[in-house]
Amino acid sequence: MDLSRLDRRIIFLIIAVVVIVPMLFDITPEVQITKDTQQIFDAIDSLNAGDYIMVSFDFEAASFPEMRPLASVILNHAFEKDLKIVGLALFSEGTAIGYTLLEQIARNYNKTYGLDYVYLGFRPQYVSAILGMGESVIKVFPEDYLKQPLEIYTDFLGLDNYEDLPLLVSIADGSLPIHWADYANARYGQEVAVACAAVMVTAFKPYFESGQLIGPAAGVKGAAEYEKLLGYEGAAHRRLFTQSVVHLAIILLVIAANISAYVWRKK
Amino acid sequence: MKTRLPIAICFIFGIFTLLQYFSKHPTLTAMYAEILDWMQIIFVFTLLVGVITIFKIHSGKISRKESNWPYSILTVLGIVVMAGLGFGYGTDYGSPFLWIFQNIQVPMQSTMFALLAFFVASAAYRGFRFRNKEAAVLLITAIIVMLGRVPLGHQISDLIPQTAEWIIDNPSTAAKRGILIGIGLGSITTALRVILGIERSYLGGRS
Amino acid sequence: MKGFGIISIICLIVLFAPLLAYSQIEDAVLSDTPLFDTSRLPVFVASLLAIVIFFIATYLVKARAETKIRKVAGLNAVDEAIGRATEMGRPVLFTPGWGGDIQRPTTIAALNILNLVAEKTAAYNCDLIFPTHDPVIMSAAEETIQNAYINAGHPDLFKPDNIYYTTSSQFGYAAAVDGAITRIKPATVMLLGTFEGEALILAETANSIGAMQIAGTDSTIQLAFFLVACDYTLIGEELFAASGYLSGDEKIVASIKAQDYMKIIIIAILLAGGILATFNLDFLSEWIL
Amino acid sequence: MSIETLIAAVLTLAIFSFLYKENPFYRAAEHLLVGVSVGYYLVILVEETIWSKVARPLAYDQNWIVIIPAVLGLMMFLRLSRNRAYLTRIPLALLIGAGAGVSIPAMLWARVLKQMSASMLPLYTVSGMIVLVGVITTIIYFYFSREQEGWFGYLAKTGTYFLMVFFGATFGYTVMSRVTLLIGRMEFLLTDFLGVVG
Repeated sequence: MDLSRLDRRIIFLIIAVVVIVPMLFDITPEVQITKDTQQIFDAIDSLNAGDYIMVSFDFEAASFPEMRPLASVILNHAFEKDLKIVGLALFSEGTAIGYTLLEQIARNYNKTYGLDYVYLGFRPQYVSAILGMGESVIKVFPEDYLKQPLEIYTDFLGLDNYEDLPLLVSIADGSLPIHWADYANARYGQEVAVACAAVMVTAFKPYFESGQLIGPAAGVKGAAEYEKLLGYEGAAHRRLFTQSVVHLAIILLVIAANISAYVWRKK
Repeated sequence: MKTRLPIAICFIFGIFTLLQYFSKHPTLTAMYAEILDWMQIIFVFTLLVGVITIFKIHSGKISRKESNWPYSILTVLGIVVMAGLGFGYGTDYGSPFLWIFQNIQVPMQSTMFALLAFFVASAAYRGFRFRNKEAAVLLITAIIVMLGRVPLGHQISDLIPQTAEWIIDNPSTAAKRGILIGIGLGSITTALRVILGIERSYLGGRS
Repeated sequence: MKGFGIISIICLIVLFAPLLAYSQIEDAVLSDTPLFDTSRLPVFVASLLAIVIFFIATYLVKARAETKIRKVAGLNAVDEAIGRATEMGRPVLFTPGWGGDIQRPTTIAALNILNLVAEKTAAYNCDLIFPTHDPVIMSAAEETIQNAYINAGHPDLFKPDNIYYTTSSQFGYAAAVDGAITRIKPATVMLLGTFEGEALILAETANSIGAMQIAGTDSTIQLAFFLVACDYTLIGEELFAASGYLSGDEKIVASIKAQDYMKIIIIAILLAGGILATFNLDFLSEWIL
Repeated sequence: MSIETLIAAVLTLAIFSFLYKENPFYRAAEHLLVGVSVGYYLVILVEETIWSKVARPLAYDQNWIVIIPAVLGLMMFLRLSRNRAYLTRIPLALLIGAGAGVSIPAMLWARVLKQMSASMLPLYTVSGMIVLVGVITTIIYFYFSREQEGWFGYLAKTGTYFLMVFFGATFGYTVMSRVTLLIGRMEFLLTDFLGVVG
């Protein structure tokens, strides 16, 4: 049988099996920490309790599976360090997701809304939002996500603009970190760290090299490295095992197809 | 008149936005911002036209009982319910609009996106063949990078992730820059042809 | 030049309206800001150069009637693709991807190709289906296709219902186009424009029904997927050159020539920059940026 | 199991069923997704734009200028009429013209000048040399006025190899993100829906 002409549905079945089966086993591979992930970890780790940290949920709903472990490690780290988290979203689709996630993780640490964290919600036209917060956060977001005037959160009144903000983290599936670099960093000198989808790393590379962006923690591997730095093995670790198996399966499939096509041609 | 006026407007707005880039003058910047707002406003009105065409096509299917017409009811219902809830009860946290978005739209969207993993496998299976030297280069690079991005690569040899990194930083980046420069040049001349009215099939003229 | 006066008056009103809106900006700010932003001088010089080269190329092509350009495999396939669809009695499906809007030159380039494809489908009486995620692209495409059918002498064959807006959601669009491909079973699927994650979903679905796929995009990531999955792929700049190829129009060929002249200059500057950098002289690369 | 999980799981399976073949479940999910997402964007965009950029400026600021774009926008509705459809060319011309004007300097800067400047590296390093050769030969690959023969063809061929390395690397790199998305969906089905894992 010429394997190279296999029905695509058999390939699909193989992929489904190699995704599902490894998940049933609790195997966590050894992860080596890269300097990129170490960099963003150190940036957050060097902040002091009570410092503000802004977390921007810059992704769309469809890529949530990839962004969730990244968002979790960042928020876990920030709550653990007792930082004051200011959440916001620059994609309308990420808004509700960001809020839900923040609420969930805050509960684990017994943090209170308005005291330890706030969620500003969504603003369209990200360039003007990014630039606007350089002048005044409260002007861009007079109300938070829950439609309360921002002034009532007295613990957050110290945050006027980027000058009071030691670090901003953009959790992104697309090119928004570039806009943070071009507008918040270049114009206001804001430190911007990035946790992003694996596909975006090459696009951001020059910004990391020039120091305009910090990080990145990228994709499921970045999240797993971060988990290790935080001292636990969570969802990203488990996924990484499955991930390895799937990559290997695809490679083996390609090799099998090539050998089969070669043998078949000889006949 | 039917074609000349659109071409004149295209030219004037094109030249203005082109020249505005080179000035930080507040009046020009304000005019530019105003034009951007106009573009958004026109877009939203056009979206309404798009929604009307969807309604027309699907209600036509329903009334003519064309094949698959019951499915069209779902589309029409989806639009009406979402718009009704959104305009009627708001889009805030806890609203029914957001509930539908999170529990119906998002799962379907992310599942569509997840189909890609299957398609990546089938495309690789079919397309990665050792046909000639170019295809071999494509195949081998893909395999090295795929291995280098997961812990498995480290376990086989540290050389794999290092090679993957080197490939992405050097030859791959070089080709990407070459492609981007080409795209840049193509975009510029296409835009010039549009501004000068050489290319105008969408404005009613023969190109 | 009848009507020219009216046209200019309308244009002036339209353009100066925003100016009127902002005429009250503080005078002090106005007089303090220079008209020209010197930090953008390199881009200005480059733009000027590009425009001059564009006109020189147009003049040269006209004077010498020189229109020779090399063949591009993907473009020669367009005729074959429409012929195949006609033979099989099945439609051609053309979609410009989720990533673009009408402001993007890539979309314009795709519409130029659409224009030429539509003239051919009109001549052969073959159906042309055009789903899109952007209502404005839908409008422009309808205008384009309708004109093409009129120019081909078959205005009666034009079917406006075949050009439709699906949804602005990326994967809603992907689901709708996938559904259309599997139900209509077009003989040829043309994926030309700016694509993102949906690229491979559409290409593989088209392959599964045995359609011939011609793809072309300026999204560098998706190019890799198209190259592996599709029969023909226009890589980046080839998409922009396509309408010149297909139409053979002198003015469009001239702009392809202009691109080539610019490439010679770019290569020369790159070589010079590399040599200068070797001797630790960075002024060229620094001036450019 | 909550009703939310049940609905999401059924819809997830309906979309996955497309992998076997197009079927009524997928068709239903597809039509529902199109409808719901059109409704979603309609509400969000109308609130963001028509309310904040047209209605409010007119009602509160007496900013009459916004009538012009509103009229241009309304002209788009003529698309629905048979014999006045050509009037939609006017707003289209504004969008296309302004877009083309914006893109010329933007493309020159981001796609051409920035890329050029980044490629000017010292040639005594391996990467400097490779990057320069790669960029130049790739550009030569895209040169249209000359057949790819002789020495010129040799250079273009070198460009093709660079292109293939880029495509291979991008493919391999992107696989990671895509597989993660599938794992995420499968986790949802196995953990939240079936409760097998976790």
